[in-house]
Amino acid sequence: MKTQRTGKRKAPVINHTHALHLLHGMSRIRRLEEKCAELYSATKIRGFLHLYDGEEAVAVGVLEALTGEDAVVATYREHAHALIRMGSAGTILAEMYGKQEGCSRGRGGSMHLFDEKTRFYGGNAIVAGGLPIAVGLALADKMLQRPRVTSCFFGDGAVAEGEFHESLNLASLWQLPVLFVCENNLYAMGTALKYTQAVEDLASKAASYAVDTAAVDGMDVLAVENAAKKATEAIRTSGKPFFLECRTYRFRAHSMYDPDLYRSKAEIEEWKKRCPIATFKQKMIDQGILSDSDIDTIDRDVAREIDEAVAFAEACTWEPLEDLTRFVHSERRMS
Amino acid sequence: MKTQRTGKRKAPVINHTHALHLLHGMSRIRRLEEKCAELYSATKIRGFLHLYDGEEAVAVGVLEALTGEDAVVATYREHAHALIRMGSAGTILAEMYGKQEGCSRGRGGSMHLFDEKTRFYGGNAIVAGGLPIAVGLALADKMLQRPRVTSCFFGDGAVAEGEFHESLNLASLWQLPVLFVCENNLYAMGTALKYTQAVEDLASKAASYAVDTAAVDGMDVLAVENAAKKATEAIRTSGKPFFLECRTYRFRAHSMYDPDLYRSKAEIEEWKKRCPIATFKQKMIDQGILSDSDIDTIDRDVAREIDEAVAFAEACTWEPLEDLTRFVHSERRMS
Amino acid sequence: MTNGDSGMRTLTYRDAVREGIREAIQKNERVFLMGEDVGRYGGCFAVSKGLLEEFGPDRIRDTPLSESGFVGAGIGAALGGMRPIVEIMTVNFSLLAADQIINTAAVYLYMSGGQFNVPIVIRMATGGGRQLAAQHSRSLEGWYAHIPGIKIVSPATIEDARGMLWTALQDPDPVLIFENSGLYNMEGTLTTDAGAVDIDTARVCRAGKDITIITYSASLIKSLEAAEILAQQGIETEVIDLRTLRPLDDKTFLTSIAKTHRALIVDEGCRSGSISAEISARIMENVFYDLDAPVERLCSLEVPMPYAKHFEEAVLPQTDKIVSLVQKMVGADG
Amino acid sequence: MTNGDSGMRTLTYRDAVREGIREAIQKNERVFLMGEDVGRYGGCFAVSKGLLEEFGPDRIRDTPLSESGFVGAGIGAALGGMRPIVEIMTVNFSLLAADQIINTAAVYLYMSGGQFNVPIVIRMATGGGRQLAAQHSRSLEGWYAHIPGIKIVSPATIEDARGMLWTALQDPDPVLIFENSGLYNMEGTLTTDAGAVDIDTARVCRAGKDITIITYSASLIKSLEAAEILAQQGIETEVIDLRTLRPLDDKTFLTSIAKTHRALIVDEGCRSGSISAEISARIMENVFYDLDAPVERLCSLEVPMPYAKHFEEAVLPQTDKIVSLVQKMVGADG
Ligand SMILES: Cc1ncc(C[n+]2csc(CCOP(=O)(O)OP(=O)(O)O)c2C)c(N)n1
Ligand SMILES: Cc1ncc(C[n+]2csc(CCOP(=O)(O)OP(=O)(O)O)c2C)c(N)n1
Ligand SMILES: [Mg+2]
Ligand SMILES: [Mg+2]
Repeated sequence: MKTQRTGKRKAPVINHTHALHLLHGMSRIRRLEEKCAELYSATKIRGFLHLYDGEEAVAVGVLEALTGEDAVVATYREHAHALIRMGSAGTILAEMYGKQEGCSRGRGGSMHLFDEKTRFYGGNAIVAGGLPIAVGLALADKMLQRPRVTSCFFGDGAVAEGEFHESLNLASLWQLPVLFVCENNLYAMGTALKYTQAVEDLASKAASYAVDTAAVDGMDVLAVENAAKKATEAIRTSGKPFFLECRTYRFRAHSMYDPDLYRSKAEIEEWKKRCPIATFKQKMIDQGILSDSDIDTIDRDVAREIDEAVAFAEACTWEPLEDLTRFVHSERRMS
Repeated sequence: MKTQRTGKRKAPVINHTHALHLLHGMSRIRRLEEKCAELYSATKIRGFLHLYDGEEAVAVGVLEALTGEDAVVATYREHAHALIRMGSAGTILAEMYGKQEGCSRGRGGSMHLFDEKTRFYGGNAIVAGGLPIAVGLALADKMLQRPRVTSCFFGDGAVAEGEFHESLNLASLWQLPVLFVCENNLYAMGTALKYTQAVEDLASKAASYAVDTAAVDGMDVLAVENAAKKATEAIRTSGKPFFLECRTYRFRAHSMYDPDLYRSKAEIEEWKKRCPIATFKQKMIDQGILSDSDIDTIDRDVAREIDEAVAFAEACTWEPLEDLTRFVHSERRMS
Repeated sequence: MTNGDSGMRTLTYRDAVREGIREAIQKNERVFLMGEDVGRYGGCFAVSKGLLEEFGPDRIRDTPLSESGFVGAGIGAALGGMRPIVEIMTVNFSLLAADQIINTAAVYLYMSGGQFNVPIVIRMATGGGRQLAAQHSRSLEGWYAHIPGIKIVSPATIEDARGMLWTALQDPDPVLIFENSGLYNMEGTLTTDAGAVDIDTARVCRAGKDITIITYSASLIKSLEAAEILAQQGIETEVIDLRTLRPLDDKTFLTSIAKTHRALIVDEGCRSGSISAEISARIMENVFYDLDAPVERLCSLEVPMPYAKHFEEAVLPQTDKIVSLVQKMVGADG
Repeated sequence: MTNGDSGMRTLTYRDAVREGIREAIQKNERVFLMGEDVGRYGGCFAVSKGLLEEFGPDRIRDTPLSESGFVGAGIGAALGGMRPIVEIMTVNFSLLAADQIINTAAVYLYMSGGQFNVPIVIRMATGGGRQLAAQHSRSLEGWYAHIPGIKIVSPATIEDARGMLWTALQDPDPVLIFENSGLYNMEGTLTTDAGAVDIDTARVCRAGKDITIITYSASLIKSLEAAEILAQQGIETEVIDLRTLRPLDDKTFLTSIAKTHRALIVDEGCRSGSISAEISARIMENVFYDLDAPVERLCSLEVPMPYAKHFEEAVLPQTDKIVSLVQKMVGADG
């Protein structure tokens, strides 16, 4: 049972296309979240809204290591994962509008984005509730001998829940191909990690379940991608679970209800200096891999994509009331 | 965060009185359990009955390290703990008879023995359900600045439950004086430890909660007493929790319903050779600390005690039906 | 029933449940059983005895004590295309998995706008009467029936114990099967070709014109005993086995009451907020003007279950109480 | 009510709950508040804002996300002589602690033959209406009311939000307080000396002779609005706030129905198996012959809560639905 520390490893040089691709992914997420915040203030989006600003490198880096056959189980802070996985922002925004063209037919909202086609199992608003589900998805793959990985994202706060303990033990005991991705942004709502964990080194916990583990700088997309690829390769060869801790930070409040008074402005500013998008841009330019015009193009494309998505959501329609009770139960019997 | 391995340590020589005392305690337990089995076949005792034969050294050794001020939280396999703590077998047997003079007024039965006077918090039939309770009792002591230890007994099976994880983290995070005693008898009902835990070394799990830990030979009463005293001293000085794994074995089936087909007769026989009572007797005789007549006296005393307890239980009475709803709620308001 | 003819055989409720499981595993390679002690121990009620030897540890899967974890894993496996039968030893321990059952299994299909159905079957023992005291004696099947998105069934007969499982496995959505532990030793006969049964309708088990007893599970047995006794006194009781608690088949009992004009509900759940209350309310709402007397309920007393035998017997509905209550009700004129 | 006189002041339901907590902590050194984000964050609904600064981290104790663990720890602390107020953010997450609440807190006193009472107060937010979808919108207070051994209260007014806590803390046994999250911003007036209130009785909030509406929590506000509208149409509605869901104060609503002969129950819980069913059943059992029309229920539709606003509004009981249902019922002649 080994522990890698890949955070410090110097990022490998990458080619132009891949650099564009990663930056594009992170920029799309940032733009989507900015738009969501706007639309929330405009009361187009309601309910809870949890934004991902600052954590983009985690979703982009990890999902880069998955195939279309693999599965994704995420939390209520899942716009980024949904966007990267599903490709289009339109049905995601339509969902937050509550329209029937939304990716969950308007029944789920921001916290419950789903997509069967891309095996995106959503959007779970019960902290740690997704972990046992991921274990079960991987169990099905193992029993049906499908060579797939199930990725499961959760926060540092989830680690204290009993379901974390039960799920890691089950996945290891039964040797199931689950990639546990802990998005450690140091806070569970307003409660800092030091107030929730007797042992703050989360990666080290995997040891007591005999699960291989790695901790990575979650602000460095290349480091995350690299660690995730190593992890998924390990899972694909061993069939065993892997625990990947991504050390990151959320730039915004926990949700739109959060006055964000439990952490200092200075701390937030410090972390913003490590913005995964800005630092990656800079690094790629310094290394001559990307040019200013590349970046302008990306920004333009992304702005257009999100504007079109908003236009799409606006144009979508409200499901008629008579359909309210559809999908409490399935409409077809089982084959 | 240190791990002692005290199982192998050579038992210290002890004096005659103490040897008598320990042997007496273990013998009383054995005799009580034998009697319970008899009474169950005679249908005097009903419901579930979980006996402790083989594990006597654990209850006797650990409880030896507690003061009258300390608290005990146990499981459904708690006759031994209740007997040692409460002193008399009469109200325990009366409880199993379902009589109103029973230590739980006949409302609890074998799995729910309670005694306020000796801070015996029972008798919990939900596996791992007692751990959070113990954490809370210790929290109250800490907040009220009472120098007490709360001991919490649970089995190897309980370690897989989420409540184990949540409780160890809370106790360590808040630095609470809890002695977690894992009675590792290698089986949870019919499921061997290797089928329930990815990591079978239970003591090692305490590390991921920064809880000090020790593993001890649970068949050796002196080793257990010794380890428990070290643990309680550590708790009393540091105020922090301690995890003590006692490696033991149950000689009988899980309960009276269990055909006991999941383990080999040979394995059971092997363990019976390590009977905590027989081995201790032999050791004390070899070391010239106890004589055959000491042992005869103990056996006679114990036989008499349990016979008197049965007579007491037989003589006890049935609570009238009109009292059935008493104690659903308290009869007095709070002061 | 006689057991003379070759088409019939005698077996216990326990055997019937086991047969249902065995057949399901044989018929569909995606079906498997998972739970605490289902394998090497043979099931805490010996329901799965022998199945591990027959099907191996993958399909008869022993789990650690992790109710929330393995129920959630069952949900995930169902989402992944398997047909898990998850056994929770008893309903009492299902409270540790309540979040997965209620916050996940019951809502997944709806939250995902119809994309992800959860074809899981969760079996658990329920009920009191065995002197197991407060933490091991609850009857919460009627309580779970409050939750939209799940189906609740409760077999009271050998036939249903044998046949409900397969139908539940055909259901695309979560089905909870509650087996009253007091019934496992009950013997009965079954045709050799007995198979799946519907889980949508209640059944009139005994016809009568004077009063309708609406019940299910272990209380059905007591109600039929009572009906027998009452018949000797000239009181003709119609007895209905609900079979499924969610969704409730109102039609069957409403039709019966339109005929008998009186109804008694017998339910092992604690009285307040039990399924019997829902049934009474529906009768009120639908056939109020047909009633000759108020609907009555016989439920468990509202106490944590005591250990002492005489106390526990007093808590649970019993045949003699049913008899005297019916006598009183039929005496009362509308 | 006017706010003119010096003895009255205006505050929100949220402020009232906070005042109750502050007073309890000041009055009894054994009282403390524990839960997720109650301290540094100030409470997920800002109920405990400022209390950490006032009382420090021991008595305003932030917990990890471990619902079962810290609810159990609250039970243990209560057994150890403290008077914990345990906050579970919302009833939805209480399902993770259901085992500790139901299998431990509710039964400890009875199982121990009266030796160990558990003076714990568990507060949680409940209810829908904020577009939080299926996992964050349940109203399960009526569902918990099925469990013997616990008391369930649900303040609907500023006065009760302020005064129920202290009374609950005086209770030697577990009390669950359900605060509908839609009420936190509600403003109202309170006398400066407002304090503890009883938690044993229901209250007639508005007198009327034509029909009785039995309700509680957020539905009380809607029911009173409806009564106002109905009054303009000459229909006099008596409105009863149950306040406590377990044990139910039957007397108050039975007495009212003996006068009005008609009853409507308004409840945010999903219809089947809701507390409204229990109330309907008790009315049937006690005042059947006083009824001029069947008792009706207005509850939430039986679906997991949808996110879309127009859907969610259709799921929940609304003022206009109450009005039209009452019109229909009063129109109907007995
Ligand atoms: C079981 C449960 N308890 C409490 C909540 C309320 N809640 C929502 S998010 C959150 C904090 C979770 O923090 P973390 O796991 O670190 O994820 P992050 O929000 O930081 O991404 C809490 C307490 C919940 N949704 N589920
Ligand atoms: C939460 C819960 N799940 C299941 C059970 C049924 N059960 C009772 S004892 C037991 C085995 C517990 O094994 P262990 O913790 O090792 O204690 P031991 O019986 O070996 O002393 C099980 C599964 C229970 N009582 N509680
Ligand atoms: Mg976090
Ligand atoms: Mg064991």
